[in-house]
Amino acid sequence: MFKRILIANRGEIAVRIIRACMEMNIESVAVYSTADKDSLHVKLATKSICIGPARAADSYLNMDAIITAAQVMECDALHPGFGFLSENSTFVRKCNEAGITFIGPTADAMDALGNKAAARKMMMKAGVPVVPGSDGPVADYSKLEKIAKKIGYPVLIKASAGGGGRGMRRVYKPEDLKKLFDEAKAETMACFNDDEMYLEKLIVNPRHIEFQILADEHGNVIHLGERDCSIQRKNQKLIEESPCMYINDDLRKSMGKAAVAAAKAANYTNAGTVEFVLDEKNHYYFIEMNTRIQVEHGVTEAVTGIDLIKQQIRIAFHEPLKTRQKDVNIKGHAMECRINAEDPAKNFMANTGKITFLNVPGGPGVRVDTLLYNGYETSPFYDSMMAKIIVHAPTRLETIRRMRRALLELVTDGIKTNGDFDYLLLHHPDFIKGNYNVSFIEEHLDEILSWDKAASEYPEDNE
Amino acid sequence: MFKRILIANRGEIAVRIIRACMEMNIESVAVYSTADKDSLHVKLATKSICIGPARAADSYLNMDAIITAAQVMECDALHPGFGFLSENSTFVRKCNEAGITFIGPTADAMDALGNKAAARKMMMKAGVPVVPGSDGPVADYSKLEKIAKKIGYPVLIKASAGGGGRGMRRVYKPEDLKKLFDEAKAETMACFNDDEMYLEKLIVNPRHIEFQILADEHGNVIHLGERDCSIQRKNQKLIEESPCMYINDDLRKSMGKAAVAAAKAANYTNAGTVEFVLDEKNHYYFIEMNTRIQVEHGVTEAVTGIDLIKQQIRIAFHEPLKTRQKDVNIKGHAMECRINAEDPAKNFMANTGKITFLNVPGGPGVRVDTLLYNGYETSPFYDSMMAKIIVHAPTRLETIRRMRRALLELVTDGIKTNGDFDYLLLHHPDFIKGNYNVSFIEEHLDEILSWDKAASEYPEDNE
Amino acid sequence: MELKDVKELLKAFDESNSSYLSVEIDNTKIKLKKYCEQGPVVENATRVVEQMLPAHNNDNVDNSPEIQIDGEQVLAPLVGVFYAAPSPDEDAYVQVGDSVKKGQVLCLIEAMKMMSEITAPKDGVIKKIFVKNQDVVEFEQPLFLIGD
Amino acid sequence: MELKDVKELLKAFDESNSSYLSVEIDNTKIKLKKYCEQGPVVENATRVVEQMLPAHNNDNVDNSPEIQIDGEQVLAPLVGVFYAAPSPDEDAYVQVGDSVKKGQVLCLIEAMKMMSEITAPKDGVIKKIFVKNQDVVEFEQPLFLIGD
Repeated sequence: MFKRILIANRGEIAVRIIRACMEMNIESVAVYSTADKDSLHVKLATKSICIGPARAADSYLNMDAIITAAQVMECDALHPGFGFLSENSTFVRKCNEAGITFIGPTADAMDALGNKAAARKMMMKAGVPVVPGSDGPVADYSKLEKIAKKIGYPVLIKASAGGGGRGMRRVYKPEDLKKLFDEAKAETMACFNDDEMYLEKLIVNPRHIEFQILADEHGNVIHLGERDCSIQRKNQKLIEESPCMYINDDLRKSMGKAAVAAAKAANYTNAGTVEFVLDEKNHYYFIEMNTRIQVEHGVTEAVTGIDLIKQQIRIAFHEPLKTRQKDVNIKGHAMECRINAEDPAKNFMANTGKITFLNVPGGPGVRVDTLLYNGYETSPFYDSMMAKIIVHAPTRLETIRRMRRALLELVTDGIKTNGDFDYLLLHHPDFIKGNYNVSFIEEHLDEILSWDKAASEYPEDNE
Repeated sequence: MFKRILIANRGEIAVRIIRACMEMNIESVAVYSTADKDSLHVKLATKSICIGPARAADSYLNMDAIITAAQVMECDALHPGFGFLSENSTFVRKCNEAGITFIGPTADAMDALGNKAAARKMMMKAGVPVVPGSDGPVADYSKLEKIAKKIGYPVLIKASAGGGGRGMRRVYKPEDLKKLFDEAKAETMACFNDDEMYLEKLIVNPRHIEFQILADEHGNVIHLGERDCSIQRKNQKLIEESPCMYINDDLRKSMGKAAVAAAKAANYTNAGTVEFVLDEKNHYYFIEMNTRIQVEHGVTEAVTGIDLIKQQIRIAFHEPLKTRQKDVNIKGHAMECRINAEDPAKNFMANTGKITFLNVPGGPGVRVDTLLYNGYETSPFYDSMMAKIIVHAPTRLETIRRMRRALLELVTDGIKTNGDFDYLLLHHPDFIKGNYNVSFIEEHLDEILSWDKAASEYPEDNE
Repeated sequence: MELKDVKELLKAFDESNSSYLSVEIDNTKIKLKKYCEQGPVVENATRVVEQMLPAHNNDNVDNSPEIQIDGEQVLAPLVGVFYAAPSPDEDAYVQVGDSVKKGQVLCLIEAMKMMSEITAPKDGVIKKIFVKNQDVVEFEQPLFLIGD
Repeated sequence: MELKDVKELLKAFDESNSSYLSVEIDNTKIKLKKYCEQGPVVENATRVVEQMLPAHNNDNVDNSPEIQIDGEQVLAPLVGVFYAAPSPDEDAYVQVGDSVKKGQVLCLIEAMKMMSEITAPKDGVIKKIFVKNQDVVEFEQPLFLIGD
């Protein structure tokens, strides 16, 4: 096994990886910027080394500094976490050149999946459903009409040169197609002096469903079930759960098979995530594959009992997967709330502060991954995610109730978080019924915020 | 379901029960002594009420005050936790008279199992193995010799009137029996003016194995596997784990069947624990049945996924068990370390203090049940158990490593605990091999303490 | 050393990164310390709970009446229900302004269907009654204030 | 000392960040204390780790040399390996006591097989060298102290 792993990240994911190293008797080396001198990952790692100033571009994104650190600290492997350099194939190649094992997929797999057009073609070839479309520019209207009829309405007209919604039109009825196509074409010509147009199917308010993949270097690829990540605000996931209660066993099998096919098509190795959109009629379409561990991996760990970080390390050490697809059992239900230092009342504005009192939820079925400790001063330089609360229980309803209980126990004096907002969201009838898609937060934000206001106006006890 | 439950306890078990209530949408009422005004269970409960002064006899053992509190707070049920009044049948009867459901077994079952001689007879009748013995006084030597031969050496000679080891002799060889019998008889006559003698089999350095039972009011009784609680210091359990790696499936089945038979013999309902001793040849003998939830119940919750406190509440509400014996699956391995405010270097002397910095272990597979929070001042009036760290992992070795990791993360500035001692114990070769019995701590205490001393002499960083 | 020297030192100490300073010059001893122990932050533990859920307030029981300095508080000797009068049809034992004698019954507390009489610990005047008829009272909850 | 002096001191203490003040001037003793926020307890987070596991110390890197007041520190501008001399066979660029000119090479730092020359920021005398040849140096780790 590896002797010493450098963790090229910070925050709770760095702590998460260090914990896995501790449990595998592998030494860990934390890297940190001058702003992170007192961070938890620095305190928990076997060794630590400062790699640059606060600005991420000069520290956590500084490839040379990180690889130098790995070399001088005599690390034989490097875990990139998520964000920062985790999906940078140039960095992977630099690690390889330096003789340091990058814990993740190959640079080639990363490149193949990073180019969306190329990935789309690869998936079509592998029989993985992608959002139906014209697969190339459509010059004349009659061809467009035919394609629209074939893929079915509603459709989305897009301009090759488009951007910011320019040259884009949503078409719900065949009779509107001609008019909207002409409009879009004129607009894109006016804006970009180019009128090359595409067509694809418009997926209305889909669910965001992703499948966790594990692939070793010996040809074994398995999936660990799905996560429903539809609770998003401005494309930022807030709450994730597994399993998705709207996916039955047949659909799960079909999507899981597609996810495995996607990974195989890209010669993928290590942990990865295949993202799909799922429409109301249970049609699913490949969107992209994330070539790294994800924030919400703990949800899958809870229901499968499989430690994904340890699996990543073992795969990178060329070990074959010990778990076969038939051995993967989804047990109970798990949910994650991301606790961000954001004030929902102030349009989720980020804030920083010194943690003067911290109470971390405990008890059965509750896992907390956090970078916080008592007295810690949060940093304005990096991500606002402070903690992840992951709960696990036999049923979805028990999971929701357990999460509410955990959120009630959470106290982070010194910073404002979205914890109370999440608590209220977990009382929304549609959420409780599982009746939601990616537009849920947008549609219900004001409603939930009004509850929050009402709750905070409730007279407090005299203290 | 119950509307409001009074928790007749304090500390982490009160917090544990309040958490279950929160997750079941049941209101909780905390009772507290004047010394516990700022305790966590008071802060987390829906309502709270002071029932008396610091001395437990006047508060947590004050039946009238507790039942009055339950009545005036309009509770329909009461959970006793463990310790205090949890195994007091008079209290159960008083609850019944007051119309408050006692969450636990009936007073009759408690009485039947509380009397050791009666319980022994009951178990023999039910075919549950008990420690073989004379089953009554043995007057003359020839009878004694016959019985000793029958039950097999080594045997234990005991005086009816004995106490503190007086009139007690361990006999390893038949040729010593006469001499030691005469000695013991003379001694007990000299000490107590009585020479009635018993004989039973001497179980040398057994393992302490207990089976968790759930029994509803509809005749369903199941067991949830065993816990090995052999790591004890002066009869106080320190570390518990499940499953016991030395018990194979056949033995587990046999012991589980005996445990269920024991519960049925006593018409037992609710959660309970059947304790056995297990000798080196895998013979097991019933010792007693604990008629309450136990400190170490979380270990069983981890490997079965069954929430025992919620089950207790449902059973008390007359619900039938939904889980059948065949549905009980032991998954992975779990272990608990009890964190006590005791200083191992000073003969485990208890200490109290104000928690100036608390860091609670987190991450995957780690559960912490504690009464501590930042700034809490621990109480000299009650038990020294401050926290339970329960970890769960696929294998026993991973569990041990995860527990070591969790213990490293634990910081409780302000009080001294046995956390470091446990950490070292988890490195003992015999413990790692699972090669231990109830005498483990006694035999290895000095050895482990010497490591601790060596570790603390390691030069610290300049602070 | 003069007072202004001390003030100057204080300022210098402030600006330094030291957390402790001890000086003895001639007959003058000065000790300065920064960062003390954590303050009383414990109140915050249930703040979220209190804000979010009305039901999660300990609203049934008020155990922190304002502190009165002129008189003696009569505390509940046991948990139970407070009765101001011997029976529902009768007048309260005492009212604010009444003079009472040591040993005089002030109220009843019911626990386990038993009534306990609570008596005045001294002669005086009832200055305040902290609880209402049929209130639930905790152990050592203040019931009356008796002044001179 | 007069009362107004005490009041002045109190005000000065209030405005300061100190949490404790003890003064004895002639016959007057004054002690002042504040309850402030939690102190720098963060060091404790890994105390157990540090005590228990030698390997868990950040012992490879010393980033807290004693503070020197008479001179300018030269900090490592990047992470890497420190070389005191241009090659193993040659003498060190500088030694303690050497006079240096602004811009003069003091050492090399190797990162990604590239050597970076670290030069003197000003004229002066090498008062101290904080690291040894081939030491691993962190970003902004002090390397030299240059005095006048």
